[in-house]
Amino acid sequence: MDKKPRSLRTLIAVVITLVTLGVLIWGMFFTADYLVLDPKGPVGESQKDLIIISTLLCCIVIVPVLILTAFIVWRYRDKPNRKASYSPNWHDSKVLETVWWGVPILIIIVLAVVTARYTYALEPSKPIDAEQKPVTVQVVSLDWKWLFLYPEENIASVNTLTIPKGVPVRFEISADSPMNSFWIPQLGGQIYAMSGMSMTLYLKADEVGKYFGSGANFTGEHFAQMRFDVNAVEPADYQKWVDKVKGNTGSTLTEASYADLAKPGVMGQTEYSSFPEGLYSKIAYKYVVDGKQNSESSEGTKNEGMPLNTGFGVNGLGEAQPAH
Amino acid sequence: MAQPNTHGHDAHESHGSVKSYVLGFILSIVLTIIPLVIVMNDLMAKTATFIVIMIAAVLQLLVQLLFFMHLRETEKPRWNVMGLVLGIIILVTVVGGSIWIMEVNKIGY
Amino acid sequence: MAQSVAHKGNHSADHDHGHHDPNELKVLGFWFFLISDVILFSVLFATFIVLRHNTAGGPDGKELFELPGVIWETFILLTSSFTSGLATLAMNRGNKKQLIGWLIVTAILGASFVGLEVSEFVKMVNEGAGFSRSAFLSAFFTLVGTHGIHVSVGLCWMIALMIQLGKRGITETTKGKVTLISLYWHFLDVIWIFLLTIVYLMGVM
Amino acid sequence: MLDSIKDFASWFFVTGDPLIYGADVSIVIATIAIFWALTHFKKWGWIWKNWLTTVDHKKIGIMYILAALLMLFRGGVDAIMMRTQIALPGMKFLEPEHYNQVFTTHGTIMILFMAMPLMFGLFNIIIPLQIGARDVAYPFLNALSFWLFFVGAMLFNLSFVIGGSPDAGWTSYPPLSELMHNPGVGQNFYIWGIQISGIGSLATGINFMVTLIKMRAPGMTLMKMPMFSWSVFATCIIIILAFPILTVTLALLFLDRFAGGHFFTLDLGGNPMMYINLFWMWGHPEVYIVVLPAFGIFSEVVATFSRKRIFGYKSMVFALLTISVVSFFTWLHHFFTMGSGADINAFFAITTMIIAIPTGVKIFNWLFTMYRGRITFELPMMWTIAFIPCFVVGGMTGVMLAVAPADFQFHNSYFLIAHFHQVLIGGVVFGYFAGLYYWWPKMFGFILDHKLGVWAFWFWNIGFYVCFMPQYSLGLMGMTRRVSEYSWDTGWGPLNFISTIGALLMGIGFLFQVAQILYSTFKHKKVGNDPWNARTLEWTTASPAPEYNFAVIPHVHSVDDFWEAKERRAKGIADDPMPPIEPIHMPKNSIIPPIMGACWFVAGFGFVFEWWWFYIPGMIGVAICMIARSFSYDTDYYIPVEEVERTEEAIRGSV
Ligand code: HEA
Ligand code: HEA
Ligand SMILES: [Cu+2]
Repeated sequence: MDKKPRSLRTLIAVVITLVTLGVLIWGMFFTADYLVLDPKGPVGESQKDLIIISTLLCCIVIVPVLILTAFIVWRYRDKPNRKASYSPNWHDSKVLETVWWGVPILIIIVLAVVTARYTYALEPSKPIDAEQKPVTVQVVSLDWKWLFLYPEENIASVNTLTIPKGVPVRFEISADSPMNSFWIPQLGGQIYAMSGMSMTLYLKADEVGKYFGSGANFTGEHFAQMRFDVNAVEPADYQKWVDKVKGNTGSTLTEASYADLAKPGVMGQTEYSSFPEGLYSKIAYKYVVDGKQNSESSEGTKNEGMPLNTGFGVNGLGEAQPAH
Repeated sequence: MAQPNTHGHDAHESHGSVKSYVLGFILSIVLTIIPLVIVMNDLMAKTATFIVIMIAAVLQLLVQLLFFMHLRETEKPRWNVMGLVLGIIILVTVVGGSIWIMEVNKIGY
Repeated sequence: MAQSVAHKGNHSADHDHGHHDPNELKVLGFWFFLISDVILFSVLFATFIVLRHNTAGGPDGKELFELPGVIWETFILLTSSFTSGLATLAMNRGNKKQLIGWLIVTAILGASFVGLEVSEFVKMVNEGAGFSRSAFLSAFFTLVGTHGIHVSVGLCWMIALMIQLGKRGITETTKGKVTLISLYWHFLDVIWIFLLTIVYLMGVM
Repeated sequence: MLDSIKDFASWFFVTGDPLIYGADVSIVIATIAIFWALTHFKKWGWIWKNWLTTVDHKKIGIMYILAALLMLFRGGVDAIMMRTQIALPGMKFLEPEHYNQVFTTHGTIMILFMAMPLMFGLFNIIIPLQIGARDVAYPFLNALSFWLFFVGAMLFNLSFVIGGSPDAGWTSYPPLSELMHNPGVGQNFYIWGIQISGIGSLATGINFMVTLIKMRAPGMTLMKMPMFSWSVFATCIIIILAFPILTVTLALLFLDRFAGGHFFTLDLGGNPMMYINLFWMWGHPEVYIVVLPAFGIFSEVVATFSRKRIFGYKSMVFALLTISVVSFFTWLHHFFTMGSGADINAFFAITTMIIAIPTGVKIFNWLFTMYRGRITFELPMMWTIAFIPCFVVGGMTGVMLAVAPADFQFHNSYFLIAHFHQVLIGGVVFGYFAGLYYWWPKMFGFILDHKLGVWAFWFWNIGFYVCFMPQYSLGLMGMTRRVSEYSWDTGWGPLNFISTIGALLMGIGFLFQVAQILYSTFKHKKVGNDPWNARTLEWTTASPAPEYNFAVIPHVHSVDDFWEAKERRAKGIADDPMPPIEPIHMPKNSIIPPIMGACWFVAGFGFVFEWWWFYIPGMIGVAICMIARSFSYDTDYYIPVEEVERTEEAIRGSV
């Protein structure tokens, strides 16, 4: 670009502006709350490690490429009497070609191995090692709210999820609305919530706290309202909370009030002291007409005899949970 | 590439003879009857039947390609053959991949 | 200014810089089209295979398919593939009458294939096994129906071609067109074989 | 009666939003203005003869590019509307419903109606010239493809003012896109807009494939084909094999909505996952469809402006072909979180990463083309240089997404949004800009103003990083895509605000480009055949090229044939004597493509509203056009030698 001499004053002005802007932007970037990089549970922890490992591995080539780009563009720019050499017909080098086929291949091999390992280790349906028996929470994505059912306690809540700290939680996830994705960044990665099937996701919170949770897959008009709070509390407090919700017998979730709840609309947080037996599987398998067509696919699978019209068998319904 | 414009393009058009067509026809009839007989009379176990009828279908494909569609007789770089091979690879990917992904999902969690 | 050449094929001293002969060009393009059609059918097959057990309490293939009709359709189509081959042979010999004759035979066979298929569809629908009954049936009708539509389009094309052959005789241009349609016809035959195998035979297995 | 008309009108026309009334009014005014201008200046005959019915690849290319730039504007306005809405927490600029429509149309338009036609425009203008051909293999089909694209795009855009826009995202996943959750016509507009133009894209793919295989100038063996041609070759492979997948997927979705099918419904056995599976079988190859030609452009530009042969030609070709094939084996990376199990996730994670290898090879080859070169910073080269860091970083975040368990944390977050804008803008948009600047003189005979171009360049580039870098952070902060609002306590406000500023900067960059085009059009400096001192055949003919491209078909001896001819000339070696000019065989204009396009439009419109009295006549019209074409034998003509000589004379005289 043009190289007109600038007066000192403009220069100073520019520098000051840049510095201010830089500080401002720095402030914005570095004071931000990077939930994904601040995990509070083993799953999120491993995923964060993996993110860091993969970033570093990629950087092994990416950073040199960036530097090389800057260097080459600078050095070989056309200018009168430059010193850099010019060889217009040099277009082939076995050594170089080998290097840049080889190095990325090596990195990708390493990355592939790491990825495969973690993929098996972090398989969402794999239980988390822990002394305690996991708590089960059934999650249903509704049109623009989240319903949480606690089958062991027979209580339920909307848009707020309470879990005991240090105890693995087994989420069973389904939907009575378009496909969503259930995501609590600080505890670990997401999984789709789909009508007609039930997904299993194990997470665990290692610290007491209030975490951000949200739907991650677009479900229509008020998708933006599909956020929920996750309260990880001491196990004793968890029990207290359960008793409190149970005690509040004024608010029960019935078939009728579920039907209302399932209607499209936005709402705040609520808790229910009880919910109808088998509600979750009724929701997850709402569209099943009969189980005939599944007879074939269930041979020898975990989902023995589980009728499901989509052909997607599922284990781990409240009622028929095979031992893990 | 640049071939002179001679008038007769016979070189690549008059392929096939009555004989080859009749042969192809007979082969294709036979290859159709075999699976029909096997399936209608329950001659084999399920997997075996599946394998045999798929093989018959693929052979039938080759018969049609070679005897009727004259796959071998086109001019030198056989673009259509290359395309077809690639197409079949993608076909297998589409069908196989869908089955793989959707079946495993079926087992689910 | 520019003079028009109506029949390129008849134009003996072809001034084109001719590293390509138009028919050869068309055949290659048509092959690529057929390859894309292979992919099109592969998606339909994949969908059918994935959804084939999802009968939602409705009838499945075992209950619905009646092989005799399908066998007839198969042999009719196989034969028509053969006769369309004979048509190209006649064309290469320059025998216009035979060419049109074999094309007519092919078209009649094709039409009876479509007729049989349609009557089968009608019967299924009357039995309450329509397109909207279940995912399996949606996939079935779409897969088989797409093939049927291909055959029907081929028929219209063939008729248009017979008219052109009648009017213009065997020229370079019409020759090219006959070559294409016979390729198309053999291709449909191949697709049908896989339909027979995967939809019907495996359906009744 | 009157009431029912009113009811109908308020359903048929989109109402209730000042933005839409504004659009309505401007569409009507623009249409009237165009008609008035054409009538006033007596240009109807001219536009009909020279543009609407043309089968000349160069003109078709220009029409593609015009339409694409228009769509870039439309998609860009959408982007700016979105960014305004989410600039701050609690903004009340767009209703959620409206926001959803805007990101859906933004994504769809940018990929299918901006990137694709811009790409086809460049194919059209350059490929025949670059391989020394008179036209594409099937000029008629080429015109038809254009019109199919055009009516598809128009149909899609019509949804803005009539009937309502689609709002299920550019991916349009069922069951959200099924009747059950989406009863309006918007989704039908999506299906038919894409479907019609998709058929055109498939035809273009076949057309250029055959063109490249069969129409190369004598002597140009495959391994002497310029890199851009190779990239188009690789792209066409993907188009031919991937577009039918889209066609079927959309057709099945439509059957669900229109005919009560149960492919992807929740009830009666449908399986929405199957749609997702099929969509990405096309969708993933699609992103490589749009980026490969950009790679081709970079190869041409880098060699030209480094004054140096392209480095590692063979491995460039090999990399292109590898990418095009491997791109078919990675689709599941878009739904790692669907729970397919560890085997499947691991498999697709690895196939996805493999693509990084050939892509990296291309990057290195470009770098080493510049190495020991003599780089001049003309506009095409500036965009190319800007592309490298941008794409490399975007590609790196792509590889990070490919790490399946990590993707559980990235999926559907702004991290993903940042990734794909970085490759789409850094790769595709920068690439096509480079191509436009590079070949603009070949299209119009003048160069675009440098100074304004530099301004545009810096606004775009700075704007880009300001806009999309914060989005990586936002993703890590838990912000998911497609949210129309958020509250203060999320802490996403400041970075979103910065991001919006970046979007506006890019908008200003775009305005500079508009200014640049207008300015250069009116103040143009005519240039000769070869303004950049370039290397390939398209630069041997006039700018703009005459309708027959080459008076005499060139003979090719090497990859950089023209460059070497120039070197020989510099050494004083005389060219081979020109063979005599012969009459040139050309295709005739045809009115069938635009008419058939119009019939498709009518049919598509009918299908959208499910009005049989619209779609049946429309489809009959399509059939009639096809028959008419089959029966027309008078489709070509010869340009006599004298006329060619006269034209050549005039060209020489004018330079
Ligand atoms: C032009 C478009 C384009 C391009 C080129 C790419 C390129 C790549 N993309 Fe991207 N992608 C999109 C467009 C594109 N993508 C879009 C639009 C979406 C989202 C759609 C939606 O959901 O709406 C998406 C989404 C997407 C996902 C899904 C994420 C999710 O939904 O959760 C993934 C996951 O694997 C992914 C990966 C990749 C990879 C690995 C590449 C690779 O090809 C990149 C390769 C390049 C490099 C790596 C840089 C150069 C290489 C080197 C210098 C060599 C050495 C490097 C290493 C060894 C690391 N992309
Ligand atoms: C080639 C493809 C392409 C291109 C070029 C762009 C360009 C841009 N995109 Fe987009 N984008 C997509 C493809 C693309 N995008 C896709 C596929 C999606 C996913 C959609 C989905 O989720 O379904 C998406 C989604 C998407 C989102 C996420 C929305 C969400 O999930 O909620 C955002 C948000 O910032 C965004 C921003 C931008 C911006 C700021 C630009 C800028 O580069 C635009 C630059 C601006 C201009 C060129 C405009 C010029 C106009 C003017 C100067 C006029 C000014 C007028 C007014 C102010 C009224 N895009
Ligand atoms: Cu992808």
